[in-house]
Amino acid sequence: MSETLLHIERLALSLPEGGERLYAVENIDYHLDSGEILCVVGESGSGKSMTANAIMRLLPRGVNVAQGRALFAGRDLLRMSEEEHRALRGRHIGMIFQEPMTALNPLLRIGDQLAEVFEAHGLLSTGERRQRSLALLEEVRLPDPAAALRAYPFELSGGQRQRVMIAMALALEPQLLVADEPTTALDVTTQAQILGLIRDLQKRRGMAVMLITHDFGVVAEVADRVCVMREGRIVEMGTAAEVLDNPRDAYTRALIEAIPGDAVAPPREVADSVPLLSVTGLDKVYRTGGGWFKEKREVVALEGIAFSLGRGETIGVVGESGSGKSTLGRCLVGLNRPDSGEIRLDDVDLRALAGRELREHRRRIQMIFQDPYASLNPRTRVGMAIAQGPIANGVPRAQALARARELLATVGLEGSAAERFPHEFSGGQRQRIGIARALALDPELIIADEAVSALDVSIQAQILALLDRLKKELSLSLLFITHDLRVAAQICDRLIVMQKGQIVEQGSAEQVFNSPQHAYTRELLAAIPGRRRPAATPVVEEDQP
Amino acid sequence: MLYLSLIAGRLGKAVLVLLAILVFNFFLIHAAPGDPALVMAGEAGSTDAEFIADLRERFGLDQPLPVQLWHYISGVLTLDFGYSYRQQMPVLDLILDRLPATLLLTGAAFIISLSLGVLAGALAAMRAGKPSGSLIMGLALLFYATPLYWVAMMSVLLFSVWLEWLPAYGFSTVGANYTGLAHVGDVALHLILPALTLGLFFMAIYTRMTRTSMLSVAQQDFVRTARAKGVAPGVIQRRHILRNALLPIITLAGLQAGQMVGGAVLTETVFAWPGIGRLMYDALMQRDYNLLLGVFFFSALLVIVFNMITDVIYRLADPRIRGAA
Amino acid sequence: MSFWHRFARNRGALLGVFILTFFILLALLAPFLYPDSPWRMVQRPFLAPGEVEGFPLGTDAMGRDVAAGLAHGAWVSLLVGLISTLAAMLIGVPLGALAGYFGGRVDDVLMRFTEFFQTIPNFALAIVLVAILQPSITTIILAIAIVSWPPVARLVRGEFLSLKQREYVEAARLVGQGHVAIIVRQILPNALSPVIVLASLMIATAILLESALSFMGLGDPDLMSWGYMIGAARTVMRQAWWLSVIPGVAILLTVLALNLVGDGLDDALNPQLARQR
Amino acid sequence: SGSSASSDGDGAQPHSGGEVNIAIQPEPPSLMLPLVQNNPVQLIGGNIFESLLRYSTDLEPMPQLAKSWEIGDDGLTYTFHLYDNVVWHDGEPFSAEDVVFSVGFMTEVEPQARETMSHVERIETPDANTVVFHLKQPYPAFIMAFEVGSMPMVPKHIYEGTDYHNNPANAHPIGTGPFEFERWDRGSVIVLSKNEDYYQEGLPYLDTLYWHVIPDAASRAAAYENGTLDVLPAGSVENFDLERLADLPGSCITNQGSEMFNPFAMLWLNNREGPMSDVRFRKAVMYALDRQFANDVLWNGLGRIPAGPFSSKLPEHDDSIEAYPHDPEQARALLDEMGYNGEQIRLLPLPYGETWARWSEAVRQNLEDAGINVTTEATDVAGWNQAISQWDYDIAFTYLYQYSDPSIGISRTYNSDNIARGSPWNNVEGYRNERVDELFAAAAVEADPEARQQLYSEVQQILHEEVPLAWLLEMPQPVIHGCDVHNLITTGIGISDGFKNAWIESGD
Ligand SMILES: Nc1ncnc2c1ncn2[C@@H]1O[C@H](COP(=O)(O)OP(=O)(O)OP(=O)(O)O)[C@@H](O)[C@H]1O
Ligand SMILES: Nc1ncnc2c1ncn2[C@@H]1O[C@H](COP(=O)(O)OP(=O)(O)OP(=O)(O)O)[C@@H](O)[C@H]1O
Ligand SMILES: [Mg+2]
Ligand SMILES: [Mg+2]
Repeated sequence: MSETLLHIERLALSLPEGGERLYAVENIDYHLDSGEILCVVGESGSGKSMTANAIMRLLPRGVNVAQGRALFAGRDLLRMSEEEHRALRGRHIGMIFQEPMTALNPLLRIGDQLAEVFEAHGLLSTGERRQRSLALLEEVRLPDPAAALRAYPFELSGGQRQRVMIAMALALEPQLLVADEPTTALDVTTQAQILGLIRDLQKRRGMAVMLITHDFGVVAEVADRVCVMREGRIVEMGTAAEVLDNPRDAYTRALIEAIPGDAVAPPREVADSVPLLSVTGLDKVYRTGGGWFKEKREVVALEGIAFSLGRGETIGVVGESGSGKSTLGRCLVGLNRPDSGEIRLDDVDLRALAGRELREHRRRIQMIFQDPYASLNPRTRVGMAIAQGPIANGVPRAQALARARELLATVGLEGSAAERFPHEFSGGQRQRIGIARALALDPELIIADEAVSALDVSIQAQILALLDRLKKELSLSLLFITHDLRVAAQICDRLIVMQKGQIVEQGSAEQVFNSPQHAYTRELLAAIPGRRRPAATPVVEEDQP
Repeated sequence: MLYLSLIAGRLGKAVLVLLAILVFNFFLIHAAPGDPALVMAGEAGSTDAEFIADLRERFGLDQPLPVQLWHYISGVLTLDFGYSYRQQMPVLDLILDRLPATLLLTGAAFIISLSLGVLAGALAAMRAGKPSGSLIMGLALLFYATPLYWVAMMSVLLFSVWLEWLPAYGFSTVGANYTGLAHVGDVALHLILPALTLGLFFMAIYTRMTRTSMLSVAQQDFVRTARAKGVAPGVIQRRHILRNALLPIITLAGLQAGQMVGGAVLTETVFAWPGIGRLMYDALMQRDYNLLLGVFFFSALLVIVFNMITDVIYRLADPRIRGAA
Repeated sequence: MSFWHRFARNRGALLGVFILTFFILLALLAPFLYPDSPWRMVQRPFLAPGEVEGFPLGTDAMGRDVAAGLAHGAWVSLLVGLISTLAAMLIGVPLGALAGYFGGRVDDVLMRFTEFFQTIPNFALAIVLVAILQPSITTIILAIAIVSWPPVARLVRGEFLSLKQREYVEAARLVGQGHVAIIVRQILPNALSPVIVLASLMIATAILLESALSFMGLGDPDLMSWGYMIGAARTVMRQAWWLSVIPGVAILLTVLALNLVGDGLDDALNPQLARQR
Repeated sequence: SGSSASSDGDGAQPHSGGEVNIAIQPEPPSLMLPLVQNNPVQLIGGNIFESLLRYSTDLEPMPQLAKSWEIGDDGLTYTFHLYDNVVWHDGEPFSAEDVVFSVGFMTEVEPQARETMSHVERIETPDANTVVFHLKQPYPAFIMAFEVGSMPMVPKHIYEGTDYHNNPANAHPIGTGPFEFERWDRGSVIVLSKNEDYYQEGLPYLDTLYWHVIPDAASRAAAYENGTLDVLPAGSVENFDLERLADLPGSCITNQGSEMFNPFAMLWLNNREGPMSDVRFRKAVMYALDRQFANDVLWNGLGRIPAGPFSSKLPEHDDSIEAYPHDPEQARALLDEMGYNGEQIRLLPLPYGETWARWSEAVRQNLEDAGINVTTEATDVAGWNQAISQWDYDIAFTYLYQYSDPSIGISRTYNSDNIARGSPWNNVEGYRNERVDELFAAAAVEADPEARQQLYSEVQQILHEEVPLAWLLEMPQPVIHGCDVHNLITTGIGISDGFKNAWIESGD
């Protein structure tokens, strides 16, 4: 089985002038055998995608091959003519891209885009192409494949699109499949299906798979061999068991340590029995369209939501994509208006307030946003971004700016950071800035909507630790929205599980994890990747703060 | 069905907008100094004040403005656009007489500019960074920056006076009395210069837009997908990039097709093209209120119609919007 | 990489800046280079460029110095271009911003209003306005501004529609910033780059529009502009081609320069290029 | 080429057939000459309509519908004998009744005719082909009143008892002229075709006239140049283009045919207000103007600089009057003397194309050189008419037809009883001088030529001294045409008299 299919030798890719480093990747050496799954892991920006792109000859403008070879079945992919390479692409090497939402042409039907693979290589007749396409869609288990052929990409969900991408990559049964984070955008249940599918096909067809991911759960689940990258270099490489259980490199160890485990935080005593926030009967229906040519569409995002949150308590809200988690958070901070229900902060009904009073109380609840890139204005200096809140609430400018520096220090950034623009920070640093901004108004409750899901594991861990510390120091309450159950397990006292706008289960974290009551909760838990690999668990447990 | 309800809805709004435009324009042009009676008297070269007063009375210009407005609007509501003071003919007849020429001219210019512009823009995008690509963009800039009437004058000089290939002006050969195909050919020959002149500026705009749009679409993920599938570069340009790049151009084109009617004033003047652009200019200069309002009404109507057509085309071109409908 | 660095790397944009600077200097120095009125009839009419010393660009149909006209005309043409564009921005940006930011009924009303101006063919509207208000530099600028703001409003509205959904805008709302602060501090700076590119194009269109108005006899009769020169030269094009070509080339170069600068700005302000990590 | 070859005696024989293409601008509002008398209508209308007389380039009356006429010795009766075989274009016979009706028609619709006919006591028609006008007192200019533009004949059988302005026949005018209305493609062309039943044997020669509507002067020039057009009436092309077009091979230019109209360019000076109310200022304006430059540069040297208010083409012109020379020094001295304090003077150009625009620029420069501060107020035609008729101007360009007699074309500009707001063609400068009023009134009805001349000479001297307005130029009316078009201009109204005698050499 182990016939070397792809051999990468001393590959170096140069970055354009003024980049953060000279080479995107340097000295990359590895091989990939038929029928094997190689997982490439590493922090963001370490050059995982670039390596894949080099093989596909899809490097962005300005990034060039500086040296090295990539031998595919003995021929150098990097130096053959464009025509020769094009003949390989799609036919012998397939690729699945990171972002399923945009990787399909919005104006062409799925069927046409699938058929194009055959057309590009001059294979089959029109009718046969159609049939093959249909068969492929069946193979990736798309519900109602015949309809899907006629659909446009926007008519499919993210998971369905990703499956179309996979079908496309597999259409000509390539010998090598390059999959660049094929599941990042998907929720756990869908992710599990897709991974299963890839592994299944790989086994059946004996193809080689290069799977790029930053999720160690995924690695644990599917990898034969693992390649760990950092800052453009390979720091460690070996079989999955070797790397995961016995990491040799310090960085690998750090990565693995940072994986949140299944372990549940010990229940804490909530001293204050009077809840800080209590929500009853919250409903929210989104009504879109209407008007001259749009049909009205209604989405029930929240229905009869009721829970309460004590002082200093952390509640996790979990549930699949679209279950209403964000809507709940947004209703609480007032970014959305619920249709009915009550939101009480101490004894004040927030929904009954208006104007000055409302603003006075609203600043007691602040929010940390999901995307550290999008939630900071690219043209506002960081210090100002933090100070804007207090200034808007009447604090003198100089004083607000001084406080902003202190807050930056609190979240572990130097005071000089205040003078810089957001793009001069890394993702983790930006998320800290977002936290500082939320703290600037001295809130009592912070709502964190997927605050760590965009970050890679090592940074995720840092932020979680920071939140934990702040929560204790400032006796904050926290509503933590996430779709990553393991993250939730790590820091939450209690969990709320949502499905289709309703709370299907709530209870202490321990209770929900260890004896889930609702079928849906069980389904969610079962879908967590890597859960069934016992070896990883001890490593993680040691690491609990 | 959907299109019908869409169009019906748009029509409802359009009627309101049109009425508002009429009222606005009514006051606008009455704000201009002078009135048709004075202009006509002025042209006659010898008149007395009494004669001018007579004229005003005959035209109903002696009545208070609101009354005149009322008469006008109630006329329009029954599709009576009144009489041209100067030409002593129903406004509707005058406009319908001239409208085909304008539609022909702007239509031809539109098609020329759109097709050539998109073609040139696509070429420029594919050759971006190469000398040929820069050459196309340079030419486009040249067309964009050269005053329209300068191009018009030069082309007349070159093609009509020096080379004698094309007629210098007019809609058809006067006195030739061609019929059938010969007539069509004759008109087509007359159409070439004005349509090219008018189209040139817009062509430059489309060229630029197509190039920008294609270059930005080329960055998108699905193009990368197509390349990964091994699709040939030409097919990628056509099927994936160009198609998506055309969407914003459709919107722009719709807006501009309407605008061309007004932009045709210059071209129609230089080439003595009997269209409504010139009619409008003359009506304005002669303060022929009814006629001017009529022309404004129809050009606004054209803009609205073009926008509606654009909407429908856009809907056909973009399944996402079709789906949303 | 700094904005200027990126801008300066674009050779076309630098050339554009160079040409523009030349014309701006010419405009500013005109009163010193040609202290006499450009309308003064100083030599025999129809002197070809270089025919008589001291008249490098020749004289026009009335024996006026073309070089003096070009210098003084630069001032008027650039002024018309800049001020009318600025005015169009002052109308279009707030309208578009309000429509995009508030959406709903406000948007509906403001967009109807905008459509309203778009349904009257804009060259026609400009002619009517200038004819009504009587031609003068002020009315011409005003008319050009009035006909050119709708695209600005549409563009700004579009930007606002998408930017107001950004998380940093929501964050600003959350910390209690008011509408004005959000519009001005949070959204506007981020919406500006396409607007600036559009503006560079609009300046060019405004110069051309002025010359077209001038051609129609609706220019400011007391001010020498390139548009005026080209319009006046038209009747004598056959006798003296240089009279229309010289100002024509000046307009062409200016428009070219503005476009180059606009493209340069576009690149330099492009967040994708700016956000290279 | 280049020389006048219209009244040709080069031996070529007229022959029938052919077509002529003529430029027309602006597009006439209608062809109903009796109702609308503006320039383009006059240009075309003379082919369709006729009056009793024509006038030679020396302004001698010639037969038209009247084959002969007599004037009583007392100067009170005018008897016209009409051709007896005249029919209207619709076939109805033309008779003396039509003449009487037409006089009534014109006095009703046209102020100038009203003025002229106010001298008439009664009209008699002894028979179908004779008309006799009895005047109240002698009015020597009366014989000049039967030019087609001022007194066209209107078909009584069509217009009697109708609302003249809304008569459907206006769209298809019926006259007695050598050409009939055939077709009008709005915005493009007006077609007239030969009147086969014309009462003068053998006339007209041409089969068809095409009047091309081309709004742009440069395009008209180009169309003439590439042979599409045969005739460019006066004003069709910019003056700057005249020389070039005239110099083309086979191209002729003539300055004849404007004698009857006698266009005369001047500057209205608003006598009521500001510095213009001071005669020294008005004189300073005269000294400041460089009229020679304007004539040479803008009018190709074809015009003539007037000494005073009367065109030198008029017999009544007083040759002893000397023109104000171009003398900026003198102008400045006068301004100093009157104490002109530099206040802004508004200059209103005539919105009739590039020549006038350039002229106003030259005048502004002249005035500024003499130390007068000028701002130009550009307007369109309507705005100009408004400003002039409401007296809202300081200095304004205009031109007026002086016609063939001072009592018709000149006195209206200076008579104080002609001061009335609302018309751009009366005494809009607001000049009042009782003596001038008296002199004009007396001269108009003075039958004795000697006495008449004396009265007119005195008027000219007074006006020359008081400068109620600034006289600019006796304007030329050059017509450019292919030399193969013969007999184009045979009378004092030029092309407006129609193409009755014109013929075209065939074989080109
Ligand atoms: N278009 C580009 N131009 C220049 N440099 C780029 C470009 N894209 C990526 N880089 C740089 O190349 C390096 C490697 O990026 P790459 O996309 O391979 O990272 P990655 O490991 O896939 O990270 P992620 O997990 O975030 O996808 C980074 O330093 C990045 O800044
Ligand atoms: N502005 C909106 N207009 C209409 N529907 C909306 C809007 N925002 C959310 N929805 C719909 O409401 C439902 C709940 O959305 P919400 O964003 O709260 O889900 P979520 O649990 O946060 O999902 P995710 O994990 O993907 O963020 C979804 O079906 C979504 O499509
Ligand atoms: Mg990547
Ligand atoms: Mg969410």
